[in-house]
Amino acid sequence: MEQPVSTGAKDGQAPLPIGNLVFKLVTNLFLLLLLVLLGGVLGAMVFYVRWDEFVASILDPESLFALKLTAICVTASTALCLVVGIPVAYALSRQQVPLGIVVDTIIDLPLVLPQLIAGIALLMFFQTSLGVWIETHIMGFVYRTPGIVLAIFFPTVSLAVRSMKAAFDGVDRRYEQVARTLGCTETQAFWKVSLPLARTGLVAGTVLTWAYSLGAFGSILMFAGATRYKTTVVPIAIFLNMTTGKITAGLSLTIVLLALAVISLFAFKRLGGRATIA
Amino acid sequence: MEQPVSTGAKDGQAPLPIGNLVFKLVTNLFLLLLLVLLGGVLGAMVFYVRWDEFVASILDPESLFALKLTAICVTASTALCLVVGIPVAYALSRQQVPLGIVVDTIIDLPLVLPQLIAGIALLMFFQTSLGVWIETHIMGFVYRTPGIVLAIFFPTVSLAVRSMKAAFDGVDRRYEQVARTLGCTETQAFWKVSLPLARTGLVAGTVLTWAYSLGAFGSILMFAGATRYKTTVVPIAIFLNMTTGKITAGLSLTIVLLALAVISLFAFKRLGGRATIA
Amino acid sequence: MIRICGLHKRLGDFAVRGVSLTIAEKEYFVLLGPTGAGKTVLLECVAGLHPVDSGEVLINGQRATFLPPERRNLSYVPQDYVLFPHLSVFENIAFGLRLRRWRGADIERRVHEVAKMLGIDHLLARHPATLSGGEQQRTALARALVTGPTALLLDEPLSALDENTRVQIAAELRSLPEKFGTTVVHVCHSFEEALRVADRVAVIHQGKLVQIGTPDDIFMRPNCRFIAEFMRVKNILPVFSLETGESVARCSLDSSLTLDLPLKPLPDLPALLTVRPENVILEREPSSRVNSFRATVAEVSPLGSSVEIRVTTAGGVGIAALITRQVDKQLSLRPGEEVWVSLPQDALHLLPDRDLPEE
Amino acid sequence: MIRICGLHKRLGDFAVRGVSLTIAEKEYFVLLGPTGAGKTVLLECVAGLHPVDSGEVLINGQRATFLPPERRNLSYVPQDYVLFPHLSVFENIAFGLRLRRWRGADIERRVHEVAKMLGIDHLLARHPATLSGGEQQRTALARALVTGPTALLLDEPLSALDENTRVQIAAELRSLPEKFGTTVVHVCHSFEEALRVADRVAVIHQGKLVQIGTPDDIFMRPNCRFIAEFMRVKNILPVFSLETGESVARCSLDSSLTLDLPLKPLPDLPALLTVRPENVILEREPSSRVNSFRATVAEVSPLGSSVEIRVTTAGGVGIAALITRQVDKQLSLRPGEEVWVSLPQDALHLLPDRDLPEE
Repeated sequence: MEQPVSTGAKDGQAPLPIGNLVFKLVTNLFLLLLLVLLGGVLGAMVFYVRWDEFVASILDPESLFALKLTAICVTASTALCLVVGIPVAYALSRQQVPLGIVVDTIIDLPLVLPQLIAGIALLMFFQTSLGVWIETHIMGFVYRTPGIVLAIFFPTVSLAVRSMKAAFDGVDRRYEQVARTLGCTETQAFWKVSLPLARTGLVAGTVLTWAYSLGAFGSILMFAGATRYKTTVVPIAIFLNMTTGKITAGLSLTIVLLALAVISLFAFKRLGGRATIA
Repeated sequence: MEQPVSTGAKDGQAPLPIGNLVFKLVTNLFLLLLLVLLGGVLGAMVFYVRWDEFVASILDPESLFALKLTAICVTASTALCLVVGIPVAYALSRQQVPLGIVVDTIIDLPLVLPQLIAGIALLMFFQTSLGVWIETHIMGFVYRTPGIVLAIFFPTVSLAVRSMKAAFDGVDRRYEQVARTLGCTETQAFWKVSLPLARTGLVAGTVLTWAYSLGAFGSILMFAGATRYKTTVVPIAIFLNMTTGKITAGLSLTIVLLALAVISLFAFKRLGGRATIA
Repeated sequence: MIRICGLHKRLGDFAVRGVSLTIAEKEYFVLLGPTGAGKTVLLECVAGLHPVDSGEVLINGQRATFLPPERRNLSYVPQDYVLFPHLSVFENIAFGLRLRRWRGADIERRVHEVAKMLGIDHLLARHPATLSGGEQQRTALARALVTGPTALLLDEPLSALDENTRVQIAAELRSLPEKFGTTVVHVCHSFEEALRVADRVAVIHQGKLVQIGTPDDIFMRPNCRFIAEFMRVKNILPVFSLETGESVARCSLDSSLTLDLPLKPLPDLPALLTVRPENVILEREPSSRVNSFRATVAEVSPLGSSVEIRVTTAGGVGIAALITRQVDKQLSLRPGEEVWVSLPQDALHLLPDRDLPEE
Repeated sequence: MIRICGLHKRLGDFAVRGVSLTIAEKEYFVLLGPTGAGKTVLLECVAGLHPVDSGEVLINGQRATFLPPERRNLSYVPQDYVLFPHLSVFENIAFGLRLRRWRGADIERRVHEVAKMLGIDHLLARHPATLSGGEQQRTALARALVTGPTALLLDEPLSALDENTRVQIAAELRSLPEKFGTTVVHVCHSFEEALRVADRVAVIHQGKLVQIGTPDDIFMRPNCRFIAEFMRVKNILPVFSLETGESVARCSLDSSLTLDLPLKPLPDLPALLTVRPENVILEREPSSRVNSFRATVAEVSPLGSSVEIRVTTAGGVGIAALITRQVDKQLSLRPGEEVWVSLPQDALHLLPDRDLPEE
């Protein structure tokens, strides 16, 4: 049997061993580095534009149009995400879906794919005979406002489903089971128990979905195009401004988007929201 | 006190009440609808291009260049994500970070922001005096290959951190605590216990990061530009092809990206990977 | 009355394999078994929370096998109560009444009535998160009882409570059939808990019904080795020979040790003799008791309020006795010393030597 | 030897508030307390897993307060063992030796030696996931013991085991100090478990040390109401008056009931008299015992292997007695009947009437 390890710290004032200190330092250094990189590079943007320039840029009719169009399209898309997302999230949370891994892969695909591809896929679809039929008989999408909503909805709905599924996952099934034995039908258990208990999580998910919708760019670029005063939601307007040399106007709108994203993401986290890809 | 509810099912062959059936049907109908929308619209793309056209398009020197450049840049970015992601994920998983919600918001920001903005932020940063100094004294980034790697890394590292943090979160702290009492320093506990136990999750996270890197578009477009035979990674090549009317070439590369994304996402899920924004 | 016929259900790692039993009206019925025995699955199948694989469930004579839970009129109280956190105690209790579209005044009256009977009428305005464990359990019981269910299904109702509250709630549970006129089906894994509350007990093991009977049946007259061990009968002794005498039956454990038993139908050999350690009498001097013999003390282990003494007979049979500290102090036995052991006739029980009853 | 001086530590909802105690070499020391008492936090502070808020930890006379866990040479075994799932049983046990850069042959020899002493040498090639609970616990003990630690820190080592394995492992734990020459610090919440294994017990409540002593001290001579209740002394009776006689002390519970006690220093009033229910003797006829008096049976509750009888004296003092089923059958007491109660002198204990000892 060995002797108790004598630590050379006979005065009892043992310092934290250097090795442990170094390890902590290194991991936290990387963390700090990443925060400086992300926070610094993004945060610095606020300083590239003077306040009066910023105000003037935002009050420009083109910018105002972009902001108004974005507000309308993003809100419409988010509403659509809620309508589709809540029942889908509940179904995924509460049942064993056959071929679950395939279903999950399809649902999460738009989160991993470039939005560009979502836009191309939509564009191509509306050139098939089914697509053309929908265009002529139901509603015009390509290069139109409903097309923007669809182009936002398509890559965003996955995030809505994931964050709302997390909200329902957070509600123990047994609340519903007890409600059932007390006399609830499945529908009543959903409305009286699951929905109220998941509420905060659903609100957080809506905020996240809304914030993510603001950033849709590739899909709109491809499916709705970049036509001034027609499809210029904020990201498209930024793209047009930057590529045509109107840097101040582009940066001003960028700052608006950045601020909205920061606020929404912070709110999402404060509300205890979660979104898990798994 | 009430009588036991008599159910009108006196022969004992009570059907599942209609209400419960309808509820199940509705939620699953929405699920089916979403799967058809996402799977159908994305999957249909495989049918727009004939096999011989596809092969010819891919073997075109421009496409081959794009694939090669993408392979190099995405691998470099993923490697960088691993180097930064593992220590950061470990630090976030194992310590109480002061102002945690702020740190978390900064780290997740690139996931919510349009990649466009990441690219603009990088572009603007390299026009500051610090950026110019880096350009001239360390390495040239803007409109160059290292710039592509940076433009991929910037919006991707968040996903790497999130998926790897989930991997470390899955390893109970007490494995490390026991290892410490058995004689491990913090560093040894990391290498001998945490890392081997988190391995599968880290591999899954790497696969997801790699797949997400493939899709970087907005940031490259802004920061590295769309210059033929210079910055044409696959998404940029797709964009150029589609906007210059080379639809078949664009679709062929799109199909490659789609296939890689599906395979990677499926592998991520099979490995039991997770990535949680919370 | 609840009747379960040949019920089969597999659910993950747990399974119920062909259980049949009948629970009488206003009976306090305990489903007892070790962790993983499948008793909770059985309870949840009765509640209608899972479709059964095969078999039938009858409630008050009507076939309920395919009824959804909301049509069975059975109230289910899970282990940790799952009170609705977004509702007050009052609204939790009123939940079932609102679903039944009772009028507001009637709900008010009925909730207060039940809350009063369970001693929680002062808590009605509170929210569940602010209640103690015992108060939460009483609220869950009130919520379950308020609609006058055919039966109350309780899953481990005492396991989340501290010891003092547990004793108190156990007594309250025991009085429910009488107080509310309801049948109670109570799942638990502790035989002490079962003995304290049950009219009848069914022991479940590996998804099967092993023994059913009164607490005394199970406790004193196990029907197989599993039950004997589960009930912590520490002395489960292989029988060497059995014969029926004139007024007593005689059972030999080895060539030198023969015991008298009351004259009852005897099992076939191989058989086991059981005697609970607390029924074994130890004395310093020989006495006139029946079934008395000499043995050597092998081990003395203090176990808190009692002391376990292990003795060995001349023939090598090991017997455990549980005596109080008081008796231990009087006897002050040490390993190696001699002691007189007697086994009272009515504490002896014979059973077939088998792990579980045959199918 | 481990010495803890004025240790303070707050960790979430748990806290240790100024605990000081000394654990001797090769002692089997139990930290006992209800859930949430802070005993695990205390253990983990000794192991070095959390920095302390204030106070000192000394190991073998050396100040270890700020030493990282790997320099303390204490082995920690958590409640659910946390065996390394990516390593075989052999490699789990060898883990500490490899860190100490032992040679391969020495590791081989030492691992086999320790595994043999714990009876798991046939399992060395297996992976932890394939082991039973008891085998996992033995592997965890082997891994902890193989490096010859100053002390073994066990957090609830029996709580994840089934009852039969628990008894067996408890006996093995008890033998560790002798077999391996190590000090053992064992955290648990069950006083029965503590009594079974401990040389000495420290009872922790709300982060503070309430009483420290041998199992007998704690069990028979609680120093406050909390300990008495925690040890399930059911009879905690307020004392009316106390006086010192010539050969005995006399303690009155009311004007009609006076008891004789051994002559020892008496506490000041207000005081409490405790007597464990299993030490209360009940008889049908008056006897020559001391402290014998008449009472009326109030309640008879069968509790499995024993029966609790509650009686009330003429003056209205309620006393609980715990008797075996055998004795119960002989007495066959029914509520309302008269019974003679005697309280043996050495079962009586006086303590100050306080919830907890003063600071």
